[in-house]
Parts: sequence; C-alpha cells; structure tokens
Amino acid sequence: MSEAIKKFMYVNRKAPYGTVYALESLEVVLIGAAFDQDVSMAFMDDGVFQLTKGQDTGDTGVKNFSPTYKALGDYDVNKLYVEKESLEERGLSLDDLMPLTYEDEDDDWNEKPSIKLVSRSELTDLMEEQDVLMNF
Amino acid sequence: MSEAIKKFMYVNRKAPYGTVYALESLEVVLIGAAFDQDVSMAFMDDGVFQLTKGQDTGDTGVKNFSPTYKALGDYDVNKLYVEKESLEERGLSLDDLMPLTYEDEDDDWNEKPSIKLVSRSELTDLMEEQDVLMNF
Amino acid sequence: MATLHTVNKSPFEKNSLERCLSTAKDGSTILFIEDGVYSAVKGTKVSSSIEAALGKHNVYALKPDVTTRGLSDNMIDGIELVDYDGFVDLAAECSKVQSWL
Amino acid sequence: MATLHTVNKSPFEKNSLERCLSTAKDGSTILFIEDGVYSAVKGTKVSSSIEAALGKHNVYALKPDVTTRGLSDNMIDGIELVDYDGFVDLAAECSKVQSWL
Amino acid sequence: MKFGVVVLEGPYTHEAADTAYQFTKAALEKGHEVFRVFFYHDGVNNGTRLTTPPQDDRNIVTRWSELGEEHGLDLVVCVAAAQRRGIVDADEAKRNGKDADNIAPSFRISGLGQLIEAGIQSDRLLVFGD
Amino acid sequence: MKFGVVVLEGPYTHEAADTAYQFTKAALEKGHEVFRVFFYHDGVNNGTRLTTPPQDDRNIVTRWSELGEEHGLDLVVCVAAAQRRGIVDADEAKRNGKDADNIAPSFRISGLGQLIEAGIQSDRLLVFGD
Repeated sequence: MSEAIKKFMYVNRKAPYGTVYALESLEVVLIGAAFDQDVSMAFMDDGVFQLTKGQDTGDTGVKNFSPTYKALGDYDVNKLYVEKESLEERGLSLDDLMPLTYEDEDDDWNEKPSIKLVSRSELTDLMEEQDVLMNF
Repeated sequence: MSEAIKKFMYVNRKAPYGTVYALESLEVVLIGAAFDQDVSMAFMDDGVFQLTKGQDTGDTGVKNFSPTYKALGDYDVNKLYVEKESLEERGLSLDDLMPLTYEDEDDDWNEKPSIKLVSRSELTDLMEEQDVLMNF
Repeated sequence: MATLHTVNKSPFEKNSLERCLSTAKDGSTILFIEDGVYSAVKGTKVSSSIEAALGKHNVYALKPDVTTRGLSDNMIDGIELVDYDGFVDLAAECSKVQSWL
Repeated sequence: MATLHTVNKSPFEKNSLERCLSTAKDGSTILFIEDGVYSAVKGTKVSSSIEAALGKHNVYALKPDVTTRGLSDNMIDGIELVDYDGFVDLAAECSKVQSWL
Repeated sequence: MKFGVVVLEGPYTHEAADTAYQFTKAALEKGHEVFRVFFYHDGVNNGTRLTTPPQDDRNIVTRWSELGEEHGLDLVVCVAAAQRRGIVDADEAKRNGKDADNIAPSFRISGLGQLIEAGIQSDRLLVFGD
Repeated sequence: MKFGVVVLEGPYTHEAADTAYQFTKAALEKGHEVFRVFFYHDGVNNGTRLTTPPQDDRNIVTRWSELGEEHGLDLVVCVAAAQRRGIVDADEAKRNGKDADNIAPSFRISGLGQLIEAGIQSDRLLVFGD
C-alpha cells in the first residue's frame, strides 16, 4: 500500500480469562504485525492483569495464552505501555509482570524491555498521538 | 406437582436495552406465572431503570417491552420490590416509574399498586426468605 | 482536531465514565450512547462529575437511546442531544474515536 | 443455613463486590469465582473492604481461577481456596445461591 | 443433593460457560444429581455443533455433549433465546423454514417452563452468567 | 469521508449490534463511504441466517444483509472468531468437516488482516462492543 504509516494503538482495559476480549485482542495484534504500521499496546485498568507472571490454566482447562505475549518482541511489537496508577490500584508492581523483551536492531540487537511504565497523563498524551485506537 | 410451593424471587440488577438480560428475564417471569409458586421480583441497582415511564423505542428500532410490565398484575405477579437507595442514587423517585397495579382478589378486586418501595435492609431480609433466587 | 470519546456503560455499574473523565483531554468531545446515557441523568450520585466536565468538554448524548429509556425529561442542562446523523457528524469532525468499552 | 453469594466480576470494573458486601447478611458465605477472584488480591484499592468482610463472612476464592490468573502468591490472608469440588460442597451446605452477576 | 444449573453466556466469550461445566462435572463426580442444565440468553450458543475451536484449546460444545451422554444429563436450550440467536434443531428448522440446523448431540430445544421446573425440582439452583 | 466499523457483540444480546447498524446506515445515507463492517468476538453471530426473532421485533441479521445488498457494503466475519462460535460458510463447512453452514446473505468470512486493513484505509475507525 502507498499510504503513509499510521500509528495504531491497541487499548486493553479488560482482565484476561473472564471474557475472551484479551485473548482475541492479542490475535489481532499478531496479525497486525505483518502490516507495516507503527504499533503500540496500552494496558490500563484491568488490562494490566493480562501481563501477570505465573499464569497456570491447568485447573480451569481454559487456554493459557500468556506465553504469546513473550513472542510479541519477535513480531516487532515492543511498545507495551503499562499504566502505573492501574498497577498500583491493583496491588501490583513491575515485578509481578512477565519480563517481556525484544532485540533492538538499531542498537546491535541488544535485549531491551518491551514494557514501559507510564503515568496516566503520559498515557493520555500517547493516546492523543495515535491515528487509530483499537479498543478491546 | 405435589411439592410444596416455593418462594421464587427474580433479581433484576441490569438496565434495559443495553443488554438483553432485562427483556429475557421478563419472559421467564411470564412463563413462570403459569406455575403455582410464590413469585416476587426485586429491582435493584440499574434494574430500577426497567420500570421508568415514557419509554419510547421508535428511534432505536429496538423492541419496547415496557408495556409488558403492566400486564404482570394480570398474571398474579404483584410483588415488585424496588429498592429505595437504588432509585435515589439514580435521581429517580416513584413518580418516574410506571404506575403498575393489580386487582386484589382477597379485597373485592380493588386495584392496588404492585410496586413496593423497600429499603436495602428490607430487601436483604426478603431475599433471605426465598427458596430460589433467579439472577438476571 | 480533538478526540471523540464514546461511553456506552452505565456509570452506576461500570468504571467506564470515571475512566473516560480522568483521561479525556480538555476540549475533547464526549458522547454518551446505549447504557452510557444514564450518565446524563440529573440528580444522580455521579451527576456532579458530569456537570464539572461540561466546563471542559463538549458533552452529547444519543437522543434515540435517551428516549428509548424514557429519560428525556431527566437530562442535565447543557448536554446536547444528537441523533445517529449527529453521531456520524461528530465522528467525522473529530480526529479519531476512543470507545470506552 | 446461610446463603452462598458468588461474585464473578472484577471489583475494579463493576459494582458487584460492593453490592454483595452491602447486602450479604452476617454469617453468610462469599465465594469469588472467575474475574471475581481479583477481589481477593492483597494491597489493592478494595482490599480493606475484603479484610473487614472476613470478620463477618466466610470468604472463599475458587483456586483454579486464582492460579489461572497467576495470583496464588497475592492472596489476602484468611481467604480460603477451594476447587470445583469445594464449590459444590459450599453450594450443598448453604441454603441457596445468590449470583451477583 | 439435586442441583439445577443455568448457563447465560456463550462458549469462549465468557468464563461462565466454563465454570458451569466444571461445576456440573464436579457435582456429578461427587455423586450428586444434576436435574437439568438450562441454557438461556447467549448460553444457547453452547449448543451448536458447528464450532471448530483451535486445536490447542478446549472444545466446549463437545465437552458438554460428552458429559450429557456419559451421565444422561438433560441439556436444554431455551427455544425463544435460540430463535433470536440462530440455534435450531431439525424440527425448529422445518417449523421456521430454515434450510439447515446446527444443534449439537445431547442437547434438546424446549421452552422456558423447563427452567421454572428446574427451579422447583432442584434443591439448589445456580446461575452462571455475566 | 471513509468510515470503518467494528462490531464486537452479538445480535439482541447487546445494543452495540444495533448502534453499529444505525451508525452505518446513517453514514451511508449522508453520502459517506463505509469501507467495511468487520464482525469480531461475538459480533460474528450477526452473520447467521438461522435466526427467527419474534415477529414484533427487528430482524437484525436481515437488516444487515439488506443494507449490504443495497449499498454494496463489505460485511466481513472474522474466520477465527467464527470458528470458535460456529458461524460457517460452505467453504468453511467443507474444510472443517461440518454437515451444514449458516452464513447469511451479503456476509463473507475472512481473516483478521481485513480488520487491520480497515484501520489503515478508513479515515475513522469506530468500535462497537461491550
């Protein structure tokens, strides 16, 4: 396509497992990675629960899709904005989240963290910069 | 059936139209009226919006099911408990609700109001008395 | 151009309104649709937050959803009612749409 | 016999927990299932209300839903974990079930 | 003890469909009776045989069918809710002029009276929904 | 102006399916272009021809089909979401060994790339959901 690159943000506000929104949102992000756009993900409100480490679905029988977040770096999806206030209200800190990383091709393929902690007002500014907001 | 009569309460906590819960709940109540049980309905939280008067769905094209509440009296469903606190939090009073009535066969078929305003603690006591709670 | 924020949840049941108000930039447009129109009812436990928002945002409610719920006479002053045509106009005028699902 | 109250909604998103706590009689049993288990996480903005409830109610969380969400180490002390068998036992022991949908 | 189970949400969409299944299975395995599982609202979508979930995920519909088969469980889909959502058996297809049906094995379509009856006959009624 | 519309909830169940329809119709009648309506999550359930709603209610599926027919509107059902929920066309039925299909007229089944493309090609993308 000849269009300019658009800034896409996937806005995740829902907890995983209770409803399918989180899982099917992630499927969109993976497919979307094949398109040459400027992609980021926002995790706010209960969306931050999508990234907790140690998810183990053995006893519920539902599909554990948390490993897929670890693959995002390989798909060049490496801007995962997590809202600080949402984490704090939920008794969580960065240590409770999966350590997600990517290899930075502009910096000799050094491994860097994909999760960027941002304040509510920083996230608001980031949302304003986007061309397209995909809400899930 | 030879079983003793059970006390059934339909617990309505959801607003109408936004989701189908209210409409399909009402369908259960109408069918349930054919069974010889002790039936009541509770309207609490956003469930109180189910009873507002003047509902007019012409512009959305959705089905206006509010007239059906007026028919409940004819089906001997005449205990509609509306929680005061829920009404007040939503800026509503009894005057904002449809005037629902039934004819009391034990009192010379006098017309009486079906809606009974109750406090949160009275409603709690009523819920405790039930045998079956149908949650919608 | 500002963002159009749509809220389709009851403020008494879910956190969408609160979240929208704490995030929307001054000067942006807010449209209540579906159960979101309950946010526009006067004299409720959340109406003061809406009245405060009126000074910072352009606030609309989808008229078909208001009349469907029998709430036409209960609206907070200063909230403009629009029909589906008006919704389309708002979406076109704003730079993008944030749906607070 | 007391009523079993089940809560399956996140307390950060919906009003179900708040409503359950303001309605459940002292001595009744509360079970968190599905996204309701987020109510059982320690150090959150709602955890003090749960800690207060522990003095009045028997509070449980469905273990499979806790482990699924990776929260086993984040539980408030005093909340007992049960599996589906335990859920069945609670439903059988209580007089009826109120689902705070 | 005799349980009645009501399912109000569709498969995969909401965990209620999973919890209802796991509860029902656990109750049966503990020797309790499950008088009926009644599918209402979007719960009727648990009863279509046309799903093909990803191979690394559970098959919710098949799981219900097998549990029904194994325990002679009464899996009832509400006819009114099913008509709104397009869940039909051969009779319903004929009656409503449809050229196909999609009901899954072990499920049957019936009226709302079956829900009331479950409330009357069961010692405990549990509602799983959104 | 070119709009893209995303529908995440099923018919009757959630008003989002109604609002999305009314928005799309109004946009078309005002002379705007609607690049695509993409049905995802339970939104795929808008695309089954097997529904029989009560006669005094709107027919949501037929309404979409007619709007699609009238305006040459591209109504796309996500294949992955459709497989989980049992929405199939003839090809999908064959591919997955199903003995029936249920897709409604004017709808087509395709991949998630169609959603991304709608985001890229449309001037405004609107998401209707729960």
